[in-house]
Amino acid sequence: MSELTNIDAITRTLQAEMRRDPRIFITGEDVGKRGGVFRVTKGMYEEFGERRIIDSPLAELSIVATGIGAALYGLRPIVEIQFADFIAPAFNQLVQEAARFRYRTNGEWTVPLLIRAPYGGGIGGGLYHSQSIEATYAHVPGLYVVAPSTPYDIMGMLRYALRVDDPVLFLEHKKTYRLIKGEAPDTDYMIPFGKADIKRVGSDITVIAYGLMLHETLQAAQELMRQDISVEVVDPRTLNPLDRDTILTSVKKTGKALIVHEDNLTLGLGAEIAALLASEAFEYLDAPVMRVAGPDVPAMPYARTMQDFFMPNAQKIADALRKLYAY
Amino acid sequence: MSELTNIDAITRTLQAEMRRDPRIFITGEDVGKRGGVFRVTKGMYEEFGERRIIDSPLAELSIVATGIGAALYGLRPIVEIQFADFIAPAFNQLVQEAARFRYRTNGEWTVPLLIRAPYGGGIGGGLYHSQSIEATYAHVPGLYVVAPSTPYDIMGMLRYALRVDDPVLFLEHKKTYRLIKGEAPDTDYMIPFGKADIKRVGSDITVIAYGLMLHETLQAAQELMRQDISVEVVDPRTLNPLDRDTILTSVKKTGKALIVHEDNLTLGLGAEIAALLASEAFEYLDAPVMRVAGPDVPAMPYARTMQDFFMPNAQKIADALRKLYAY
Amino acid sequence: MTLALATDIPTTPQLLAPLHKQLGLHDDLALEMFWHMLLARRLDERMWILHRQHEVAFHISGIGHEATQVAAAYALKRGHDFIFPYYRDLCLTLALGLTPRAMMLAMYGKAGEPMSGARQMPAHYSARALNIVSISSPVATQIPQASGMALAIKYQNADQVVMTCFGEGSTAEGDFHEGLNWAGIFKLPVIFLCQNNQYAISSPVEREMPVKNVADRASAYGMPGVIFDGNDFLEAYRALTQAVARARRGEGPTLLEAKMYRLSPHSSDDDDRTYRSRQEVEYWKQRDPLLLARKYCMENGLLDDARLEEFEQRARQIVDDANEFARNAPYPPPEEALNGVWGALPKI
Amino acid sequence: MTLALATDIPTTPQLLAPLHKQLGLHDDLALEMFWHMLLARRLDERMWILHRQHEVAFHISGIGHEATQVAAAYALKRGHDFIFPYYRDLCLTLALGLTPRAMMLAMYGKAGEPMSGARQMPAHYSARALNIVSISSPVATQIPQASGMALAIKYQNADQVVMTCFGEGSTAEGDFHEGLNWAGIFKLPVIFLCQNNQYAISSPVEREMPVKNVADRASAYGMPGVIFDGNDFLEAYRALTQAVARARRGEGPTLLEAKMYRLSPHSSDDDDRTYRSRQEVEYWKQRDPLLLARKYCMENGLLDDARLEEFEQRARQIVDDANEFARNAPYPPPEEALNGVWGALPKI
Ligand SMILES: Cc1ncc(C[n+]2csc(CCOP(=O)(O)OP(=O)(O)O)c2C)c(N)n1
Ligand SMILES: Cc1ncc(C[n+]2csc(CCOP(=O)(O)OP(=O)(O)O)c2C)c(N)n1
Ligand SMILES: [Mg+2]
Ligand SMILES: [Mg+2]
Repeated sequence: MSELTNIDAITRTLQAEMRRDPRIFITGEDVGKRGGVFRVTKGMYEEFGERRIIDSPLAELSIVATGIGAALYGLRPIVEIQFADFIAPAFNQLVQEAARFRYRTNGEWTVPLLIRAPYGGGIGGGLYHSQSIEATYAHVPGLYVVAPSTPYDIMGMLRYALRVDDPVLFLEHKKTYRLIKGEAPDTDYMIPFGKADIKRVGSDITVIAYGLMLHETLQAAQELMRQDISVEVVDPRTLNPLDRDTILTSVKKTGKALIVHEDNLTLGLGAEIAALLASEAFEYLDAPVMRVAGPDVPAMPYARTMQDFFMPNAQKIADALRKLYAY
Repeated sequence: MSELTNIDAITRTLQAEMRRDPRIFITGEDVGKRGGVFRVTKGMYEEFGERRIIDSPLAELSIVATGIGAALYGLRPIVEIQFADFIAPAFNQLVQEAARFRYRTNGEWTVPLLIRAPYGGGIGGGLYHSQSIEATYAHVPGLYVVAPSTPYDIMGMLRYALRVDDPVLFLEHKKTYRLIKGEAPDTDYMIPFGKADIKRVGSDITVIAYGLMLHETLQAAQELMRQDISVEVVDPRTLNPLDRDTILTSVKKTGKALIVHEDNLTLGLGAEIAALLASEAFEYLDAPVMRVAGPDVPAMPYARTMQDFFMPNAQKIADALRKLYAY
Repeated sequence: MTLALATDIPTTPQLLAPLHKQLGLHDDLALEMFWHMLLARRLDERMWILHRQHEVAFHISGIGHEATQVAAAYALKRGHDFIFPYYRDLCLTLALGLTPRAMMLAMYGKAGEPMSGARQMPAHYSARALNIVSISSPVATQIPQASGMALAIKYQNADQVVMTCFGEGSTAEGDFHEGLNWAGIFKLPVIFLCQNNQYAISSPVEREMPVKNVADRASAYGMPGVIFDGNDFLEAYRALTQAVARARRGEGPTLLEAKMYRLSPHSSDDDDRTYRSRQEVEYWKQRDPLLLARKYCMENGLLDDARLEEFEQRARQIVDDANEFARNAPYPPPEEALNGVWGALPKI
Repeated sequence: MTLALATDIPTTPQLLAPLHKQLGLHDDLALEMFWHMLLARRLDERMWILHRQHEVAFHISGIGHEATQVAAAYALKRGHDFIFPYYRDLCLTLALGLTPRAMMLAMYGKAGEPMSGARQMPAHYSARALNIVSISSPVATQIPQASGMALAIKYQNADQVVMTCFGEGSTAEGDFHEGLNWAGIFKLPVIFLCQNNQYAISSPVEREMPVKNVADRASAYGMPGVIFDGNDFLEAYRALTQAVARARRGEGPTLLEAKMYRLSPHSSDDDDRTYRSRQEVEYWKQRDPLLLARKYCMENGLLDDARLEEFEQRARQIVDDANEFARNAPYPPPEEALNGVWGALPKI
């Protein structure tokens, strides 16, 4: 067992996996000598050399596209998008190409491409360094979207991602990089995709949350315990495809559900989860399905006050839970 | 009053608006002599000349981006994306640029850009000429997404779109171009954004549908009338922002809701509508909220049999309605 | 064929030998090239007829592109090198080994279509066993993907090369720029083959780009840009073998531009009379690559009338067979639409 | 200033006159240019200090870019022509009229920040009244937008020109290619000003592109590519006025490449010691554009020590004032985050 931060969990797993599998290489902007702008690949250029740690030109479309080409050849490229916000120029390559090769060739050509992207807000990044992009991509069949949020989950899912034969969008909440610490065994355990995790067992209300919001939710749940409100926290971990069963089982038990995310409300991931509940847990619901999410504005402002207003947090989550409990 | 098809409704309105407002020009691939691949701009090159009907290079990113630049200058560009599927290369320009100028400049710079895109399936277009792209863009605050589906609505909303000072994604279901006919007054009436329309009044179940699916739904509703099931059909028309009130009022009345779209189920527009109902109409719902949608596969296959399997239609909608009625 | 592949083409022209020999192609190979052009043409023509007969819903044609395409197929090491084709590459992919039956199954969207399981529209060529990579419909996306595969080849120190094809109109997309930029920076073993047929649907070259030649853009990517007569199968072969050899030697990418003409409308949905004159089309019909190749083969004793008739008959049989086969094939089961979205997950 | 704008620069050098006069700049204007460079530098330096003092969270610097930027500002017709700047354009936008207070409000993210209402990070310049168009953070997006605005100008037959700035690394994005392609095809009145500071964060030019100069790419778009010494404010002015004049005459776009060096780290989040040597940085400090301009002004009698000290003092006052003003300004009301998403809908 080691205690480590989210960012260390990523770095160490990348290193170990590259030692294991010579087909893995990393490309992206500034991933080489600079070690990436968040230092995720720090020291890896020194260890693996410029053959395997490749500074790319500043061009996301082709970062993803060359990753696709290399994956088609049989390698296991990992591409880093410097900020999740900057994946937008690669939308066509990611959605219409990477996610469709298997389907459009009846399984002949596959794209085992791992795309890492730091996402999320609360770090003073303003409109273009704070976005949560998961809902846009969770709408895309054929593309795994995962967002593990603890060192344990990150290590297990990153290992798994490097064995999956389909493209994976691996989202890392940048504010949790150094904020969140946790334990992880020193073994090569794996966590499969499509399996949610109950991060806290409770009986009154179910909250579904991931990323930074998972941690804010856990804090809110802790606080509510003092008022004898028992909150169950489900971390979907894989956002596409969702583990519908675990979510349904929990909500059927508690009868009340809250979904939390930073992404704006309309058509955020919460929409799909709420729709699922409205369809499959209808008879079990004791209260309206609630969502706490970023407001429907184009993105998160820079000014502290406005950023704080935008971001959901433990306080806002606790307020919503109290309201839901009282329903 | 004239009877005309959906495509004529577009062409005639474009012509009239260009005569009215000299700031309007049209660009896109093959819009000139060729009159567009669907012939929407047929005859317009002859009338307005190459100054105002501009064949663009084959490059969607810059079709949208140049539209943005011209709109910032104060013109009213209309850009045609040949098939909605091909807007993907312009995702960054549309979502991160067009939709954010107003917000990011506190209202100083605005982008009155109209983007027309033929979307939807059932025409043997396979994976890349059949897509419904609305949900991806309805998730974007600051970007109007509209999908009027009758000649009357098309004319009224197209006129309105050319007076709105924000970017508008104007979706035209290509299968309805020549299939759907209807009446429209010969006046310059307008239909505002954000207003749904009750296309059929009923009392037992509410269906929310747009595009080709609106017409399939109306057919299903007609059929169900014979079994004394009374279906109310709400056409949201504007997909972002949604007319939540009209939808809620209808569902509160009927107590049962079905949402229909061609886009794949997960995080399709139905997700948001179902989530809205699960939150705001909870106490009025007599049955689970149902969705009839394309399956979660990367896109619509070419082979007839598979395409038909993918597409929702009157039959499938009627089946779902019977189930919902019986609940 | 291996001859031309393994070594470079002789640089001192042997003036007395016919061109194909100068290029290291023996008679049989040159004739085989002609045969593939002929077969592709007859197949393509039948597809047009089937469309007119309402037997099939859509056709996008490669008529006029055969010389360049057959040259590309013969310049590559089949099953070893990789190809990212585009939708006009009927002749190319046929010469590489895709069967007429496969092509016809795609036309009808029938079960057993091996490229996409009848999911894609016709002309979306793919065959893993032949190293033909699947294309999509959005143009130019394959260009940076080809660079990525070439990066992988270099990474593995393999001696393969990658070729990708596209139209001149598609060079306006950002994908073109980014793909060539990578190839130039990393000196990748990739050949960018632009089939310049002078139109992007209705847009003439002047509306697609501000330079006369696509090849003029090569210098922006630190690579040679080579223009050749795309209607001449041997000139095409010369240019292609040189580019392939350069890539295989590790000297980096080449941007090739084949000048030709789209003899057909853009697709069965197009009516090209709205944007180009019949005189122009007639002019280019005189430069029809199939006519030119036939003339060459006749004049150089590779072909006579009898042999040609035999070829025509064989082509007709093959096309008939492919059509019959596909017409009689069943449609895919509807629920097939649900399969193939995700691969099997790894066991843990 | 209007002098240099309205007419072309004299082509026969008046050998006895100092360079600024040869370029049609009278003494006051040349000195004003120096003043803007100085003020931008002092403001920029203060921003670094504020960051080190944890007063502000982020700074991205234009140090080393001042000569080219001030030249750009003076080559354009202020409030008439349009500018799509990029994040290093502190000196450019200052010289065009954005106030130091506005810049400082942005640093602190305070209420009243006029560019974005404190929504954007610092250095996202915008001012409708000054025809400075708002930029986003994703690089290169402004390039095709600038072409679009130039298209609109041509559509309206107006005599404005558009200029857009970007780094050399950003030319790898598809947006660059597509923007220049439009400008070339339609011969648009737009100037593409690449500020080549030799790095894209840590990536040196060789990793960004396979050609030596960004200007080498101009020929791919049928436009002139002009390289100049971006550290020399008068050489920059010469190149810029020529490009502006060409655009205004309706002769089309120009790709300009200013060679310079990023004297600071990429941003306050960067540590440039991981990827470049101190010797290299020191070498370029000798070519600091502010030093060179000061020297020029001194040597040509535009400036003396007393005047310089006066400038320095004035700059200090302005920077102090701006900082005080912004530090004391309130934060925006939190709910302001909800405003400004949609415009008022038209009445019907
Ligand atoms: C991204 C994208 N935009 C538009 C289209 C529609 N389209 C199909 S082919 C074509 C013209 C292509 O021209 P060119 O690249 O010259 O190839 P050619 O068809 O002439 O061989 C267009 C506009 C498309 N397939 N993909
Ligand atoms: C699309 C996009 N990708 C990545 C980034 C992160 N980023 C910001 S600046 C920069 C380097 C830009 O280099 P260059 O264009 O040379 O401009 P310079 O900063 O050197 O002036 C990068 C990679 C970004 N802002 N946008
Ligand atoms: Mg073409
Ligand atoms: Mg730079």
